[in-house]
Amino acid sequence: MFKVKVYVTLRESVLDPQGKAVTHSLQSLNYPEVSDVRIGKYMELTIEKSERDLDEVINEVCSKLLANPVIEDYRYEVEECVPQ
Amino acid sequence: MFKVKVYVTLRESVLDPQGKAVTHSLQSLNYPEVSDVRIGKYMELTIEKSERDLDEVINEVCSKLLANPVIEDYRYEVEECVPQ
Amino acid sequence: MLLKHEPRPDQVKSEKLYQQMGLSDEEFTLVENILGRTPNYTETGLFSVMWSEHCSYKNSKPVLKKFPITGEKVLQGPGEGAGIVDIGDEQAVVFKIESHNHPSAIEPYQGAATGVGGIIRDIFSMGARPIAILNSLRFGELDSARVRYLFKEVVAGIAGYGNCIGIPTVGGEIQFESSYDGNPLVNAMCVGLIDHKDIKKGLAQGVGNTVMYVGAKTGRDGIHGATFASEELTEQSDENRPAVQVGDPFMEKLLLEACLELIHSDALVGIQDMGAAGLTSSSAEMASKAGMGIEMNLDLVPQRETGMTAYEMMLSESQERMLIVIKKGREQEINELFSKYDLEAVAIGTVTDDKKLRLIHNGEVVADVPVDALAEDAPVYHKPSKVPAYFEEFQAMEQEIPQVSDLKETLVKLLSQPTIASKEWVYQQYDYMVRTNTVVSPGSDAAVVRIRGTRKALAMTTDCNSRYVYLDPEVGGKIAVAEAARNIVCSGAEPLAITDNLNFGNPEKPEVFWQIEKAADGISEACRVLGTPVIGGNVSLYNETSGTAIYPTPVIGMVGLVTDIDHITTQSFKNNGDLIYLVGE
Amino acid sequence: MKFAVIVFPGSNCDIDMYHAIKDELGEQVEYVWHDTESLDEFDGILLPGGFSYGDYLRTGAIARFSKVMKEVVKAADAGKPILGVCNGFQILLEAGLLPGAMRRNESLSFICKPVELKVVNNQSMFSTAYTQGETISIPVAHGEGNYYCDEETLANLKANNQIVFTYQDNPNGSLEDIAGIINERGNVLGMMPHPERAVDELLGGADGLKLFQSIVRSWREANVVKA
Ligand SMILES: Nc1ncnc2c1ncn2[C@@H]1O[C@H](COP(=O)(O)OP(=O)(O)O)[C@@H](O)[C@H]1O
Repeated sequence: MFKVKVYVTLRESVLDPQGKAVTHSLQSLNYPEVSDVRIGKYMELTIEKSERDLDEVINEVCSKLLANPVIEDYRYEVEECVPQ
Repeated sequence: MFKVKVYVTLRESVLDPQGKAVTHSLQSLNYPEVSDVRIGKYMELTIEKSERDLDEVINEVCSKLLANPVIEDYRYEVEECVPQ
Repeated sequence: MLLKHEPRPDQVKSEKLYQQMGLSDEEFTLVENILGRTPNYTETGLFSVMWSEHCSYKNSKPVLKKFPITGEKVLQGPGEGAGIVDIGDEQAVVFKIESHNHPSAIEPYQGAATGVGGIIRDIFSMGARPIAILNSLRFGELDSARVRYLFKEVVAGIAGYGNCIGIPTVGGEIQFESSYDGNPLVNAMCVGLIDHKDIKKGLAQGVGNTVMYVGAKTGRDGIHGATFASEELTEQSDENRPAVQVGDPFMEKLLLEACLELIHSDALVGIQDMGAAGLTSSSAEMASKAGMGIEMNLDLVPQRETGMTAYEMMLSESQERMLIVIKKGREQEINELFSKYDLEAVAIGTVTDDKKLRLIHNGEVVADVPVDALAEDAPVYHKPSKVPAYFEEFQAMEQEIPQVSDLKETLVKLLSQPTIASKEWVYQQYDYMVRTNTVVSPGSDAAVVRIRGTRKALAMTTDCNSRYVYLDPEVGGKIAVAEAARNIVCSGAEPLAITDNLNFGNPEKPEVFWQIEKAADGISEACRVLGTPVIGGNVSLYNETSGTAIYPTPVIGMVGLVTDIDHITTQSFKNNGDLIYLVGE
Repeated sequence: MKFAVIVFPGSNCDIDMYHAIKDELGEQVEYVWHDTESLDEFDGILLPGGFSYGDYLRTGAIARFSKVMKEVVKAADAGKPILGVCNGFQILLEAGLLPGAMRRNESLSFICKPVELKVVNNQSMFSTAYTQGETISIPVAHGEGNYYCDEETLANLKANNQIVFTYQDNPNGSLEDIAGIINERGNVLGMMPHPERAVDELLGGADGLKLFQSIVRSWREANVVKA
């Protein structure tokens, strides 16, 4: 069994309305040192061992569904879990 | 200048309707090996050096605004950036 | 995994564990007498929730008795999920209001969202198609950051749920007043439409019939927090912390469509929402109302978390679940119906004729109690009542008529009060148009929703001026009903009936109980005079922060019938040169 | 002309779309469930608004994998008119039938109100009943209508006259005030405002009706030519 952590972020060139709003409100909450916030998604997938290649599965799943390639990038990390 | 990565996740026992819907959809898309998906937030903060203690600032910002302590947990990582 | 050591019956008694569940010493003794033995931990839990004010109305029953509840057009008064009123042509309107005050104070977005979800289930569990949502909100003054946060999140939560499920949020009201600082009020009302022949009740009839569970899986969300503090145990305490309920409007949309299809199946015997006290109240009430019993195998209950105890499953308030009773042998067909909507229907029990609620878990009987004891036999309290000092003081005061020197300045000042100012910021976040029947949108008096395929329409509103109620609960109660009726009439409709939400402080304080009684007197009289019976409602007591009660807030939800859409009128001035009349005193 | 209204789990403007076609436009229309395997019998396909799959993950992301979407793509390739409104637009973007992507509204809040649109292309099969540059009032109701595409795509949209409607007073922050676009071939329209909610004066206006009339008109013309 694998625990896969997937990070989905908006492309650099895409304006992030939510990040902008959060930055703004942090500054008005008196945290002027926070100069920028970008908001993305963090997903934890539990994937069982199968015949398919793990990286292939993850890449397919990410590019088909978890991220929208028009505006988002993704990366991931894999941890193998030993069942108890 | 610091780059801070914040991970916000739903608490274990809190229902994650998004994760559930995504799991379901992946299974019907013929990825039966993906047995569970939990969806959280991933944020990248740019924080300038200031007189305040960095960890204190991050913890305040996270617990006040970035995460909802009633249903979410957060953790973070700090990277120092050398300005070019 | 460590097994949990649930306290033994003698420990529940000797360590008074029932107190943390909310039962008093007298109530526990009463339970012992009814059972003829000491209840075990799970059984104590069943009684504690069923005998809570929320489920039993033990403190408010004597007050609710005052309300006129009958009328020529009333097809269903208080006692079911929602009341029903005839509107002709074999059609009827179904409506009810419900509070979600305390959950919203803790987690405003989810608290408000699940409040909306809950009231919608009350409507479609009667077999009705929900056609509109309204709300009534109270917050402290907006100069506090916490209040602004609550306000913003509550509105977002109502929008989030209602918009997603696709029922228009067509009206409501908001008041800002410092007595609500720590205790906001979030009341949601839902209105539905039904054909007489489709009216369904929560009855578990027919020995041997199958009890099925549909909708979301059961988790540990919403279980009464206090009980955990007293639990003996284990390495998993942390995992066992009660969790805030999170709404899943998508799941509820599927559940709604599936249930409305189910209503037309002759396999269906009874249906009820798992709302407050979840599986416990739905099973006990359905059995009790039908004069039957229910046996359930909890191992079959769909569970979201591992290692749940019987106690946890029975007390969970996970959202988006329904309990249905169907004719024996028709399970397959019901399964197919639900699977079309990606939902599972699971047979978890059967109807019995012994009038008992019997629960099996891991092959053992873990509870065996009379259903009527749970659903009917909660003690009723006649709380002492006392005229508050403030009231006598105010009554003794001279009348004072404020002098207005600068009309324009006063008008501008009034209009800039958040309570009076435009609420566009709020209702723009609600999809008030979906289903394309909203003839009068938020921003006028009552909202008006047409009934497609007829010339008819329904007008609806929520109202209460809690300051008036505070100053004189009886007069204030009348004013609330009268204001609602004026709103309905001004939109071109005739008032039909009301639903009410009695939001008050701690009823154990005689002054608060006096407010409740007097407000109910006022509401009752106004309803008699106007011919608008009370067809259902909700009671929310203990709304206090650090010992101070909120203003007494009996919110009135009223629905009226427009017999011809040509009669609909709106608030705005129409043409240059039209005459303006002032009607009334 | 016979229309299909596709119903995804979580669609909620399907009924509005259905009644607009049946009661106000007076054409044939049927609900079509998301797992339907053929749309051959339909002349026009309508993807209604709502919250398919709860809008979970991203709007339209899960719905675009529904079985019926293969058929929608086939219908698009066959040149049938396809209209996606609100969530329908979002699904068309996710499915790649239209270019670009949706972000959350700039205000981060859901917004429901009538807005004014400018008809910037009245040559499309969805807009011939309007006059060029006409201002019409159509309601919006969405939380994610902030349209985005990269510069190259935008240049293409403009060069091919693919922008059909723009906002007069942008409610969501969309790029270049874009409210609705068509594909290059011109038979797929996606728009955030809800024309099906603007077909009856009783409910506040009927400016949306002409959009549906345009579709029927162009379909009739094509069929008359064929016949
Ligand atoms: N303030 C009230 N006025 C009139 N009826 C009420 C009031 N409060 C509760 N009721 C009625 O008492 C009945 C019992 O409520 P219950 O079944 O416990 O509903 P719920 O679980 O939705 O609160 C309901 O039919 C409800 O309409």
